[in-house]
Amino acid sequence: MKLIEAIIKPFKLDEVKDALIEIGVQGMTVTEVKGFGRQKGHKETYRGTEYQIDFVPKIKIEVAIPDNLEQKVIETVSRAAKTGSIGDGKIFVCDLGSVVRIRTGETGECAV
Amino acid sequence: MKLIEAIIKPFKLDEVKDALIEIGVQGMTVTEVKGFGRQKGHKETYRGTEYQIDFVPKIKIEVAIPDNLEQKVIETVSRAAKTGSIGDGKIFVCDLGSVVRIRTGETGECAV
Amino acid sequence: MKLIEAIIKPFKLDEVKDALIEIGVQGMTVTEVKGFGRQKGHKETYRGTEYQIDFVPKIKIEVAIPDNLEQKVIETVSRAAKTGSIGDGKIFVCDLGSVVRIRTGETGECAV
Amino acid sequence: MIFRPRFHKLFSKTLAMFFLCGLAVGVFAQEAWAASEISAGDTAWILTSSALVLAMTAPGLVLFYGGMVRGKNVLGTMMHSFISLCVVSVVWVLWGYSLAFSTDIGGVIGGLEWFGLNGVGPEPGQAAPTIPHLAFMVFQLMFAVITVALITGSIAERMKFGAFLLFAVLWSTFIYSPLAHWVWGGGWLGELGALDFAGGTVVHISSGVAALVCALVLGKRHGYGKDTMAPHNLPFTVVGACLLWFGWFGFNAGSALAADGIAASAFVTTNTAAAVAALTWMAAEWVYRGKPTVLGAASGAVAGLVAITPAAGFVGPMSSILIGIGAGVFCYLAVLWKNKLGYDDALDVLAIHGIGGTWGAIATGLFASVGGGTGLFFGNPGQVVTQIIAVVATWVFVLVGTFIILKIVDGIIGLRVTKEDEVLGLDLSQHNERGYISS
Amino acid sequence: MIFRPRFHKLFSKTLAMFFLCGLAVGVFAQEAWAASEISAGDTAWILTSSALVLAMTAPGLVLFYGGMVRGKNVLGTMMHSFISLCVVSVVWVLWGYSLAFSTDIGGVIGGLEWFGLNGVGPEPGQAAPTIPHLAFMVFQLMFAVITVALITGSIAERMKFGAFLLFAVLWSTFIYSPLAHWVWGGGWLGELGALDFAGGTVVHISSGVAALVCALVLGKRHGYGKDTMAPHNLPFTVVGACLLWFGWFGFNAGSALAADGIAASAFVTTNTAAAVAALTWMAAEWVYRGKPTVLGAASGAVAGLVAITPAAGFVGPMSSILIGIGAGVFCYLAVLWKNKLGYDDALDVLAIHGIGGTWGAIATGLFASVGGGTGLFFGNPGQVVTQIIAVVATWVFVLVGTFIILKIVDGIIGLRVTKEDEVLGLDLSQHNERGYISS
Amino acid sequence: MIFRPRFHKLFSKTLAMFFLCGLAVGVFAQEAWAASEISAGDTAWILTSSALVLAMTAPGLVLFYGGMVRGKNVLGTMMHSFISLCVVSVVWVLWGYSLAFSTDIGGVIGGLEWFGLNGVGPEPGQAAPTIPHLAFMVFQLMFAVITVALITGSIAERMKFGAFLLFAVLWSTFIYSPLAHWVWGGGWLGELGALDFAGGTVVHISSGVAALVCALVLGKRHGYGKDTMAPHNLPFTVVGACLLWFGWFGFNAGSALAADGIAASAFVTTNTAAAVAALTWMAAEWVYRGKPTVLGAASGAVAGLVAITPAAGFVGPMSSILIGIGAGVFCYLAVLWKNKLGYDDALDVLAIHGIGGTWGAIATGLFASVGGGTGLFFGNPGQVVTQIIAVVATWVFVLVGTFIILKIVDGIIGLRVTKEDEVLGLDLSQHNERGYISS
Ligand SMILES: Nc1ncnc2c1ncn2[C@@H]1O[C@H](COP(=O)(O)OP(=O)(O)O)[C@@H](O)[C@H]1O
Ligand SMILES: Nc1ncnc2c1ncn2[C@@H]1O[C@H](COP(=O)(O)OP(=O)(O)O)[C@@H](O)[C@H]1O
Ligand SMILES: Nc1ncnc2c1ncn2[C@@H]1O[C@H](COP(=O)(O)OP(=O)(O)O)[C@@H](O)[C@H]1O
Repeated sequence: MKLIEAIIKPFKLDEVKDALIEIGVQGMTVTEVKGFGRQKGHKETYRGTEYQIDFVPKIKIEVAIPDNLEQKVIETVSRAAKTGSIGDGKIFVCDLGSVVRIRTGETGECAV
Repeated sequence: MKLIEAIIKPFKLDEVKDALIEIGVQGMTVTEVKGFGRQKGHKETYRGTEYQIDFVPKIKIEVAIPDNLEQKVIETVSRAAKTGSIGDGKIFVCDLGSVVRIRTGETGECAV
Repeated sequence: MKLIEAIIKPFKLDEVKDALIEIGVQGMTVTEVKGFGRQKGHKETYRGTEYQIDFVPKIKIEVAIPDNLEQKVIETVSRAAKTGSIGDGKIFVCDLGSVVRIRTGETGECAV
Repeated sequence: MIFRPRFHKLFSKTLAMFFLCGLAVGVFAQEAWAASEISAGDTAWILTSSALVLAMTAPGLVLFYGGMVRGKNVLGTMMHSFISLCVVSVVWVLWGYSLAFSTDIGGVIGGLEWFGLNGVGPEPGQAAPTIPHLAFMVFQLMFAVITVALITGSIAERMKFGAFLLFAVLWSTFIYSPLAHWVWGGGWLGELGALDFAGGTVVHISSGVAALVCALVLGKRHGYGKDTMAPHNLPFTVVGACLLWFGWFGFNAGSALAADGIAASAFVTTNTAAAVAALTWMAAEWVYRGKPTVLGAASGAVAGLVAITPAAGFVGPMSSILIGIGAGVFCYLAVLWKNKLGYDDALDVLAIHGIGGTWGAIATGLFASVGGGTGLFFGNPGQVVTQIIAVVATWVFVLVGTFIILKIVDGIIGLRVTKEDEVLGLDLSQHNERGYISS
Repeated sequence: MIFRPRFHKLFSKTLAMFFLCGLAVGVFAQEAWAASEISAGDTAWILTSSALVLAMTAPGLVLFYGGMVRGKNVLGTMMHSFISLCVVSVVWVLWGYSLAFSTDIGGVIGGLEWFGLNGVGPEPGQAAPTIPHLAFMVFQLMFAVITVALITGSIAERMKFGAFLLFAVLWSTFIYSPLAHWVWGGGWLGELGALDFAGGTVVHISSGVAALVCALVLGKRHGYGKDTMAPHNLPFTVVGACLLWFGWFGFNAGSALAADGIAASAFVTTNTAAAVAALTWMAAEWVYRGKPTVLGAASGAVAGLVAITPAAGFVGPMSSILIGIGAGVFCYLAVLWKNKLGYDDALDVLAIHGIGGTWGAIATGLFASVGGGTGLFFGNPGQVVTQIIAVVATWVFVLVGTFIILKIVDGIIGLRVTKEDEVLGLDLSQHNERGYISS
Repeated sequence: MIFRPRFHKLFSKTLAMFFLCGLAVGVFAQEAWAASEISAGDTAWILTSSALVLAMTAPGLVLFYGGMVRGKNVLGTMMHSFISLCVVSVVWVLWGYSLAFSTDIGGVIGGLEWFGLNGVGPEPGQAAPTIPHLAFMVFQLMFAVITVALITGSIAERMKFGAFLLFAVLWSTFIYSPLAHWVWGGGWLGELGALDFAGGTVVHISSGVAALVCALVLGKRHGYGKDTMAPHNLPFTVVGACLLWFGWFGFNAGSALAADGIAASAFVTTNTAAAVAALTWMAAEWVYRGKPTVLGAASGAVAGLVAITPAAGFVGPMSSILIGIGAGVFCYLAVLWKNKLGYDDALDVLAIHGIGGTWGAIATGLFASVGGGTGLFFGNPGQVVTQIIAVVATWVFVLVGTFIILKIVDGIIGLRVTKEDEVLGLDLSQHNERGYISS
């Protein structure tokens, strides 16, 4: 099994979620994060002081999937999260040793 | 070493933490996340508009452990986090290449 | 490729970020988390009730890097995040199966 | 605007109903509007004071209580105060004011001749000869409102919304109106000579004791004593305390029913007692817990305001310092007792309003020296006895009455939300809303 | 303090400018300060009321609207109300008051003889013989302010800040001042006998209709109907509603221009209508959607306050109950219509102020019975006709006038921010600031 | 209620103490309560104004300052204002009022004959013949309170709580009371003819200069100039600014000490200057930084309110526009200077109150034309000189006096928290509390 972690633009969350559901993904976990990268941040001004803010709000999606879905999920996320402008984000893929569904105790692919 | 990631119901955090301490886990990191899964979300209404909210507040716990604790930790979390109703969450296990304790520079199992 | 995950003290974020940029890291993702470990938490009092709060605010930094940078990044983070007092945090290293830059579709080392 | 059929029908039905009701009002209205000797200055002050007392409930209590609960219950808790304002406003103009202030029946209750404010007009009434009767009525309305709103601190985070609505109607009618009548409306406690300048017994003891009964009957919140139930937004609570302080000038100085020396004196004692009690509570905590807390100072200020309420126009400024010290000490101790006794009066209504009000009522019997009152230390020991009678009568009446009302509401609707709804939070389970949305 | 050269120059230039301006003021000032028969009580009440009406805009609307938008637009939205206060305050003292209240020209507008408040001094004016003319002026100023601020609910989350500033100046000058003149300044609607106690047409219909035009001309927010656009901080909105209620006593009871029985009566009808409308809206939602919402109750209260505004001093308390019920029903329906019709009046200004004001203006013609007004149900059917004329005239004038002004502003500055700026949020894109910083 | 032994003892001891104190009060009380010629209208206005000025500190400053610090210091900062209210309220009724307003000693200070408000009763005093002496006293109390609270903006995020308490007592006693005496209590500056309508020197210059000294003596916050120290909750700050504006009507128009034409005039100049200064600051920033900020507009409004304070009842509305422009420009420049000079006046008390107050005091000498004052532009150049003397005297006295007080407090308690406590935040380190709890 794989754990796919995607960093995307916040306003793309609904689109990505819907696209994943369509290809049969049944669960995911979402975190509010701040990203730093090629996309430059912005300036803020408070009472005469200027601050350069390097971190941009992003959303991190984590999805555990059976190995055979890997390519499909990557493609789907890529398509749904893409705006073509800088800061669209990244997808990272890790191996998952095992997965457990707490409620039932099921493990392995049927637990994702 | 392993990195165990558990998604649980927020009000179970204290129970899970205490259970982990009991079996000798000495540290963990906790993140507020939102989950999407079989547990359906809820409806919200604002000034005549209804919104279906699919994401449910969850807690993500990350624990780095030596390999030999893997089964014990999984069992402990499963037991402590279980309510038996839908939405109890998942446990994911990854391999950890290495671990460093920043303060001392220790690495490996003694650093977790 | 590797995914380096570092848990650090919040007020060290700027220092760590600057140090990583200096060694050529071009992106990272940051999450607000709460940590539990040897650093004891604190007491809070509300209307005559005392609460022991075990969780301390921490920052989690995630950086995807090519394998050859692993040691450098670990050293850099360790140095920049260190205060020498308890609670300085941990660094975890995972293997990354693959990386995709969403905007361009690039994969592998050139995508990090 | 396009009227779609469905709404259109509703619209025309509603309109028809209005015409009928309107005609009825037009035909039967007998609201006399005579000229009369009104003091513009006094009227300005009482209207201002009425607005100030409204601000105590909304947004004062809305913020004070709203900040003290967990985030998942913020709206439900704010709603309790807000809807108390709405419900009691209607009850009061329909029958509450009449029950409290129209012609006395046997010393215990007023009649119904002012039902629907019939006969209550812009000319001065008996109670306050220099202001419009309606101004006096609405000033009293604000007191009726806040008393019910105060109780909601004890039922926080677990009561069914519908049950609370029914409770508010019944409690206001059967507990508040009689009590107000006893003390201010020509009833037996006023006759007896009990002193209550601005509502120590009527407002604070009554809400505090009702809160105790509610806490006992409803039972503890799920997870009480185990989970962290710390306030989710103390800045709200601090701001709420500030607004309570601000509005309390209307409450106490407005109770002079004139813009005169008594009003000024009540204004000063109010401010002084609040300041002293805040410092006292803070100091007590500093000694007992090692740190002075902000919530402690805010709570102390409210306790001081409660305690000075019955005494405000009857005591001098130096006495108000002693009353403030007492409020800080006794109410802080009462909070500690609660933790030992273990009932779950979530936001400490008994400790602050019940105990603070009791202390204030008795202190009035000790320190009264001006404005027509004379207390123990000024040569009239009998006043303390009268005050104690008033306190005991109020405790007993409210204890029993509130218990009966809760049992009735429980029978009809049920008092508590389900455990799942409680864990989910009242905002979502009762109102389909969340307080804060971050993205 | 070290004066660095660069600032030093700026400083001395500014100073020099001040001397010149100051001299000019000194030489030409002809502000007469005569003694006159002022009632301290009435003056106290109108000054208090002016402060209360200010509190409706800031912080009332600031919070009410600020809480209802998404977090990334909180400051931009709060700024709309706040800057309306600043801009209209200046416009009003320079020419707005004169246009509205100085000598009538043909029934449609005042002259410019009170430009810069020339001749408006501490002695009583014609409009209110017992208070300083300046007090009347500033009370009216607060009405001019809030009317513009109310409109901003419909342009939320997408209008260019600069464009709004220009819009505020033009709209206040060319729409508000004439309207105020028509009804209160000696213009044709007042002459016709239209009743508007505190601004149902002038303030509420006008802002509501202007809001509709703004929503249509600006177009929908990006993502409207698709993205979640739920309020980011409902506690703010609830507190804002409370402050609106609090300040509305100044608005309505202050419109008696004296601290008398009419003021007290208006105070009571205001409170009653607000309470009833909150309960009605909540009940309607409970029936229609299954849950009573907190935002619904708060919205209902505001709708009730709007509807009672033109009627406040003309109707009895029982009539105010019916007006409140109507407000709750009609305004809630209007919100539902909006969702069906699909225009994006972001914070429902038309539904609450436009429809609520229209209902209130007509209801005044139905229920008026005191304070010099007589409505249909009290034997004067003609009043309803007059009220309908006033309503229609206001709708038409504001519809057309606002459209023209928007087109002018669009031509000069452009109305909408770019899509990127809208997605980023107004706080960052227009003001370089964020509302909340968590670390 | 079960009385456990331990508390029981405490309880009975406390009670015994009360009896003794109470008797003392009873025996020695000589509070005379004579009838007198009070104007209800004026009294209504001054009581209302006193409440309004309280609202400036709490919740006005509580929110204005509380929103501007980092989240970990929100409670500590709010507490500074709140506890200033408590501490100074007690100091003022015990000895502060007497030192400021009882019989003059050598032009520099009052005596102690009104210690504990002895002799200060419901009858009118000398200073204000138409209102109760106690009303005048409590109105002045609110000024003493806010002056101390204003200073806390400069010590934010790093001062020990205990040290601040001691500082507040000393500063109020040894700096504020004398200054108030000099200008309003029969002291030398009033004799000299210095004009200060509502506290430009007494309140604003004094707090601003004290803030500068505090900033210099305490030193910079850890991380200053490196870390982001942006406001954590600007909505709070905006709401705070609104409440300051609202309350300032009591501050300035209340300073007429009557509900008359002067009050109305001061009301108008106050509103106008605030509006103009907000627009000016915003415009300056727009030009200089490219974007108009919300914090800038809010800051500008406060600067305008500060600058008009000494002038409010002495100038006409057109002059108030010029005063507002000056306030916007000078105070904005002063903020920029701070950044260049590098001292850490955290929330810009000097820039806004010190510089704004100084400009206002001098501007009063330029533009005074009504209410008994005549300035340079109206033919009396001497007034400017007098004003400058008043300004310089205030600066020097406060600079030196505050420095000495800080050194004393430093010696006894120590001024600053440890670096760890500062990094952790004042909320946890000083009060064991957190402002916001998310779960
Ligand atoms: N090496 C990296 N490690 C972890 N996260 C990264 C890395 N590079 C980029 N990111 C995340 O991806 C987001 C987008 O990256 P950015 O460089 O701004 O745009 P793009 O991917 O279009 O070049 C960043 O905000 C950050 O959250
Ligand atoms: N495939 C997945 N990848 C990542 N997180 C998941 C996945 N499936 C479930 N989760 C997380 O687990 C939580 C519980 O899952 P859910 O399907 O609602 O209940 P259950 O595990 O009881 O069937 C979700 O809210 C989500 O946070
Ligand atoms: N085994 C672990 N798994 C996950 N996170 C950990 C683990 N141990 C420590 N941490 C994280 O590292 C932080 C610092 O650890 P702590 O034990 O307090 O200090 P130190 O590393 O200096 O001994 C913790 O707050 C927690 O977030």
